[in-house]
Amino acid sequence: MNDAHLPVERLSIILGEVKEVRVTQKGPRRTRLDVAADALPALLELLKGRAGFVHLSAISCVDWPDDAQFELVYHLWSYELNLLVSAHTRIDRDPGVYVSVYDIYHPAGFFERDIHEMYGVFFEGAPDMEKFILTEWDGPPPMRKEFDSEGWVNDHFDWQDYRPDWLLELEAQGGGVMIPPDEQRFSRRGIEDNDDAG
Amino acid sequence: MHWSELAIELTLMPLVAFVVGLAMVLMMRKIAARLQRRVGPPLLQPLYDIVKLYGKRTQTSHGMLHEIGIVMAVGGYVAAETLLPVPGMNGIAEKGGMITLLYLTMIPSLGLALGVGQCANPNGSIGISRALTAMLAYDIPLVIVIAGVAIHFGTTNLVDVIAQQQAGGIATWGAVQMPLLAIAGLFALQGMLGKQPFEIYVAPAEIATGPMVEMGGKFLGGLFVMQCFQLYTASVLYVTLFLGGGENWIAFLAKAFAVLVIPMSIAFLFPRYRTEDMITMLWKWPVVLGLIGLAFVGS
Amino acid sequence: MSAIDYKKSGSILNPLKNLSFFARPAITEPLEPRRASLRYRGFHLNDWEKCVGCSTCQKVCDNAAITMVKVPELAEDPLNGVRNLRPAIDYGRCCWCALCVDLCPTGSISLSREYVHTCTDDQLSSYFMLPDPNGMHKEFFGEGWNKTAENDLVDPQRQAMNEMAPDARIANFDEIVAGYDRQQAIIEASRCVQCGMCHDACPTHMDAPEYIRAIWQDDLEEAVRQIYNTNPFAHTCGRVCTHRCETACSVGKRGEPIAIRWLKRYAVDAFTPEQIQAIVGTGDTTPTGRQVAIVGSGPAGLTAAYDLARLGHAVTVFEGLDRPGGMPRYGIPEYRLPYDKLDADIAVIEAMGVEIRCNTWIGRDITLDQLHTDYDAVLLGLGLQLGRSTRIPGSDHGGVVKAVDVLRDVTAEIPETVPASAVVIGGGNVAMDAARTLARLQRQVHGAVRVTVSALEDFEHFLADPEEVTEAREEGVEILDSRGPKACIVEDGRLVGLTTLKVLSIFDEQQRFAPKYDDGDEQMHSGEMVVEAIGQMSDTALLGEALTERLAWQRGRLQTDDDGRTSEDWLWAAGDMVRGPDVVHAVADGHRAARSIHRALAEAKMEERAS
Amino acid sequence: MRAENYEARNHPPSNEFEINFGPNHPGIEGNYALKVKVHGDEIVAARADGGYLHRGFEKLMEQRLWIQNIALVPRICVPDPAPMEVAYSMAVEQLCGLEVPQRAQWLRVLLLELSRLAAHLFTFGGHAATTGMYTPMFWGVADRDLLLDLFEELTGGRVYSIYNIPGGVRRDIPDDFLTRLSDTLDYIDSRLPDYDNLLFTNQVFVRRARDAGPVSQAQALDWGVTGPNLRATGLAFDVRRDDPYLVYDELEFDIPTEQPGDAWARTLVRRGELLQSIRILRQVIDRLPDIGGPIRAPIPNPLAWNVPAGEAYVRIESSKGELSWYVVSDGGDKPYRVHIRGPSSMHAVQVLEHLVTGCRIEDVAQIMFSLDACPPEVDR
Amino acid sequence: MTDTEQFPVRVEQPDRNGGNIFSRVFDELTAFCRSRSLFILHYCTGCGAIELPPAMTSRFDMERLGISPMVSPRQADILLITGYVSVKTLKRVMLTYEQMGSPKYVIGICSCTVNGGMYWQSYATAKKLNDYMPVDLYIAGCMPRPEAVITGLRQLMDKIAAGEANGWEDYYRRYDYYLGHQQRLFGETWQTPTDVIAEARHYGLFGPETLGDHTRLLEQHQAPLEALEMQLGLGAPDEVKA
Repeated sequence: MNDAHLPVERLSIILGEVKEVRVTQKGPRRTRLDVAADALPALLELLKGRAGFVHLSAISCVDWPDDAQFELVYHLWSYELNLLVSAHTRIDRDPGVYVSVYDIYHPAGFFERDIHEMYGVFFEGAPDMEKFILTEWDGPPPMRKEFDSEGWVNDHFDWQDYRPDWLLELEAQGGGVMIPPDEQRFSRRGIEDNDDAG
Repeated sequence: MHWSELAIELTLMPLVAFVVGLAMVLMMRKIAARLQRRVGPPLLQPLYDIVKLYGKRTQTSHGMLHEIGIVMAVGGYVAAETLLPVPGMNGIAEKGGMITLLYLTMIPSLGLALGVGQCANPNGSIGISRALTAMLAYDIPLVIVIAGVAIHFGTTNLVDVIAQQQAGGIATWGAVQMPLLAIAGLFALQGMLGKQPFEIYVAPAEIATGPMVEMGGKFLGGLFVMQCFQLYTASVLYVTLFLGGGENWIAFLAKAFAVLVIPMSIAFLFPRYRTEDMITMLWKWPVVLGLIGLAFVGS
Repeated sequence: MSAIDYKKSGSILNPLKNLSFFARPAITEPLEPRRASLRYRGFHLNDWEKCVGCSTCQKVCDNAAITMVKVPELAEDPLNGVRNLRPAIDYGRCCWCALCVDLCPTGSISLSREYVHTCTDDQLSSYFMLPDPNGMHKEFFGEGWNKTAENDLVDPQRQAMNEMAPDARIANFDEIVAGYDRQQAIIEASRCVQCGMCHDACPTHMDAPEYIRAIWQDDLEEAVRQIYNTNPFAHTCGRVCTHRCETACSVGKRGEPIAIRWLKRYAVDAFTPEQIQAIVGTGDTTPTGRQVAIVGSGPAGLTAAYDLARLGHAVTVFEGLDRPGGMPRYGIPEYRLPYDKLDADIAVIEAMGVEIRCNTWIGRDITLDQLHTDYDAVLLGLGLQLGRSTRIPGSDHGGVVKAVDVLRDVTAEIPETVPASAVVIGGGNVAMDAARTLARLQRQVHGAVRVTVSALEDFEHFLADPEEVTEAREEGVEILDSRGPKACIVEDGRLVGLTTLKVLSIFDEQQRFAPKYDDGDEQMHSGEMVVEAIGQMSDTALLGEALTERLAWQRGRLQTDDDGRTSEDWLWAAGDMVRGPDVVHAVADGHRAARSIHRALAEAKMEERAS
Repeated sequence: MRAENYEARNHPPSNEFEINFGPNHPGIEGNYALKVKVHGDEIVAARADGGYLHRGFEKLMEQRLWIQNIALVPRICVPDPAPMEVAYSMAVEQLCGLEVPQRAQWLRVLLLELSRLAAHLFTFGGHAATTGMYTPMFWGVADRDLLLDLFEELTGGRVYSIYNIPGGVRRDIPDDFLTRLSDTLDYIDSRLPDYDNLLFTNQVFVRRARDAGPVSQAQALDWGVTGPNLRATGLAFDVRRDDPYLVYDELEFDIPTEQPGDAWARTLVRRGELLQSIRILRQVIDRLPDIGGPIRAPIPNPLAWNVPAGEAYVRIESSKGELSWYVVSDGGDKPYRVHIRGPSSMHAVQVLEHLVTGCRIEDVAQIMFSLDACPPEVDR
Repeated sequence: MTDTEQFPVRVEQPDRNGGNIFSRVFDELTAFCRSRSLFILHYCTGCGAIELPPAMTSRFDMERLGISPMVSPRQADILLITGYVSVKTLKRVMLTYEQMGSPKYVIGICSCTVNGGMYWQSYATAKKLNDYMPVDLYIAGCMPRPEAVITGLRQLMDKIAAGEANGWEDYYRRYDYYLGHQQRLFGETWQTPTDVIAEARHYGLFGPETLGDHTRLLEQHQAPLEALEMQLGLGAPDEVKA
């Protein structure tokens, strides 16, 4: 490697060899790559082999139901260049199958397993797709956007029914609970509107 | 000695042992508290624990052997107490002697092994195998030490041993006469009590308290009682062998407690060895010391 | 402290050094709980005096731990934004994050330094607690985490409104206030905590939280839809409303209230009347065959017309002057309410199918009886177009005029000689309007402003809005407080000024109007014109004597039932003549009257069918 | 009789036991399980089993407003909560382009280092306890409690400080806080010889910890190990220095490393970090009074706060290793997606399984504690 | 199922008013000792557990009240539920609870044990602890400070000494209720190795609500107990993938 180049330049030289990758500089140490799903493993291999990106920091999955896609983000760190590269790729939500990169990065084993149980994305070639966290969960993959956690909770649990003395007293006077907590929750606004519409 | 006197003695000796043992447990916990910079339990805490455990309404037994094991564990020590002379009471010490005592102190471990084996808990099994290994480890120096003492005093009768030591004051104490053996004896004592660094068979973080893991209610209570006896036995045995026994109750108790301070203080300042390290440790230094001591004694 | 070498195997004796701890004391704390730190986040406290029940705490709590509970013994005051609701906390949910404290608009809620609460299963109701200033167990442990300037998440500053500088605005009648741009409006809308106090305080109960939120989301169509739910005079109200909502606003309890009026203005200004009409639709267009006559095309009349037209009734509005709009057009100066904006409001209303006949004086061009016979219902929506007189000596001089007349003439572009100097009697907004209008005319004609306002009230109890006073001053108007008019001085038939006396008190012990003056403190304010702006009344001559006799009156105002129906079952009245001068009240009144008329017409129809 | 923790009676006679190490086991850090197959004393197979502390944070955060999440985030890693708050706040700031005032950045460093100090004191105690020495646990937790007193004073909460919000911190330091901080640091300093005597130069402890669960540097890189565990293999990498955030580039501190990568090396690295944290805190004490200005950049009304669409990847050096947060906003008032990469998700699962296999049962707990695994961070 | 013949359970009904003076004194003594010696099960179910080490160690030293941590459920008297319990943990907690020897006490600390706490929307955690087992004492806080925990434990001690902490009896008396909630959460086929109904008969705590619809369901689904297969999943990866 030529030390005369700044890390970012060195990275761009390497990336220049790859076709169909869109590079966005997001910060002095952050680079975003967008790449097609079939080109990603090769890109990772190149980054690991040529640019010293030996550390797979994380694989994040983002669900985009409107596009019917999952976005997979591979965050790579190079201990040599002190650079973080986030490689983004998108796969179809249905059937939600992708190739494992365990052969290139062993930490992928954990993240792919996690994404599998949380999103239901299957990684072909992964050594272990068994559930880890949700071993006793038989519902849908919970992190998918269409899974309504609160709805599920309300179906499965009861809530405390408090009857403190002061409340009984107030009720006797004509007062009492006016606005239960559920009625004024900003975080649910959009969701409930949609429910009404639907 | 009249049989009724003997019967009273045989009843009283374990009873005394239990009460003193309770105080010893308390002392141990207080020493721990002191070193750990805290207050520690109230005075009657060991008693509360035992009464509570016996008062539990659920007594889950895992079968006959489970119960027999605990009875053996406690019973072994009860029998052992009658062989340990205390001021004013010799019990059947004259008839038993060191060798019998040595055997009796092994019974609890075996009983425990029986009982725990019945529980079928792998942690317990591992714990028991470790306990037996530990026994094997400390028994070698212990046997050497006891042999040394027996040779030195020319008898295995504990009453005689005490009498010989008390005859000439401190100068005739085993510890003064056989310092090396006394030191080796301390190692054996530490191992016998199963305190750190030799605490390998309870090991909560490794095998979840090993033999105790399936014990609840009176079974655990039995183990707590056993602990009282264990502390008492080990301490009094050491006092008898090396510190001249008890001239009177005050001296006796003072010595017994003082002896225990050493292992107890050490216990809270060290981690436990691995099993093989413990064996190496116990088979190396105390044995070497003991053998040298034995050589001195023999010569 | 030095590093330890990995290779060193340690010592067996070092740990024994710690036997020294036998000689060192224990560090155990006593059993009784210690006092928590000064900003500890313990159980909640709530100062019931400060709390207004706005439920902001409830909204920021996504643990859904807060329930709003009605406490009947507490007073409710919607006009000042006080509800008798108080938050109750569920400690089975709370996580003591204290966001409720940081976001409380009033600063009433805080966390205490108390942290011990235990209970058995059957006492579990004690986990649901109504915080008061005393603490959870009626013992005060001191305030812990409370509201300070550092952690206050309520932004007390509203977005600054761009206004024309005094120099730029004094010589013309251009609108002073520029209005918010998109960025400002979104930020201002984001300040809202959606408490709904504004909704409660607003005479017409506008859905302010909803349209503010829509503005924040940049969904202006939704905002306009929400606004038009309750107010077809959106352009007008967005400019000249008396904004009771802002008085009640809970953010205004400690800081500046949300600029609800300006936000409304921003939302409706974004659309042309045609677009607005498309957004709000035309309502139920099936004609009912009923006809309603409305006298007066002010806010009350036109609001009723809007509602009734959307319900399918045929509505005709009669206006005496040559342009519709009523008092907002003829009583409010153009720099506050440009005519094209008023026209926009009226255009939307007309688009609903309302017919407006201008230059039709009831009583002159057509009689009320005629309307009675021709229409199924008649609504009077008269403004207060007659000024009251001070009746002080000299007030009958031709140079002494009424403020309403001045304003009307300016709107109607009736040429008039502009006095080089003028004195305005009165301290209300009308006085300010007159003074500032005159100031503008003077500037245009004479190049210099010489207007004096003499008000009865002192500045602490001033009637006009503070910003009006400030702006008037900026424009060169001299404002004197606590001055009672004594006489208009006429010399040689020419009006030269007004003398005033220092006011000692305005009301007597019974709170009746009975001003007392200090005769020793007399001042002379020179002016070629004296404008009286001390109150208005409506011109009820059109009712005719017989009808006037039959109707009930109170203090010169027509008395109606709650819905605006008079004692005559065909006649309704709404607006200033019933409620006093205020656009938004008139709008509210218009809605009420329209509802009442619609109900009456529907009942009549039922009866017809039955018969 | 059937129970979770054991069942051997009905098994055919075999030398191999299967043991559930946890979730209810004192040798397990937190509520976590390791299923191991032992042959005699030796472990022949191991399988980590998590999810006992799963709360679905990533889902919960998608359901809550940006501001509401500040109460949620510290819960993700209970023993070391501060880095979670800071990382989340930094991510939101990146998305919004908020400039955090200098003073707030220094206060964050103060919080982070205090938290690291507390976490390490806790870890030493835990590690010692797995080897049967309980006194360091009693001391360590008690001394950590003094730090918690400082947290309480500064933030109003002992453990969950909820001190950071996007834009800065919630409160400035109280009067005389720096004096008390300095006193506490002096006290901890004065206690370090005791810890050295008791633990770090204890022959028995050294003997147990040395060679337990060794990781080579190549393995560490291969398995994605970070933090003290990586530095114990000889790679001097620290996010604070190599991917600096806050004001760490203005601070002087060393990065302690060791070569062998076993439990003893990890312990020594942590001991070194403890000293470095004290050093950093002393610099903060010196510098903080001179740094004026606000403690918080203004943020919109939290109830109506749409964070611009975008993504942010924030990395922080927590006491366990590299903590990263990936936060995606779709321009709404709630996060669109939050992914938390707890450092322990590497060394508490795959690495632990690897290290435990082949070792003896007595070292399982020690390896787990020496890796400083934090199960809630794995389960999220 | 516990084979009650294999695991005999000693039944002694405390009779506070009757009996001779010695048995009364003995009962009082037992109650007193019970209150003075409490073993807490060392099980960190949730985040509140982080405040237990301080409570147990030097600064707040629980041992001065006779409270110490214990490792296995058989040894313990107190099941301390430290905050939220995930559904996965709750299963273990139920097994643990049923294995503990009576009298046993359950303490729910933190908000989460009462009404779901801040994780009330979470699909992964149980919300109301007292749906699944009787709870003797709650300590409020998120999480409660060590002092609060200690205060709570002292109150529990008083209650035990006064013979009031009898929540565990409720589990037998209303087993159907608790089982119903467990089945709702864990599925109809949920069963534990302990034969609670038989134990209830043994303790003389069998009541009208011990049996019900849910216990009938349990009997329908009850499978003979087998050794728990260890699911290492190391041998058959293909099976796992499918």
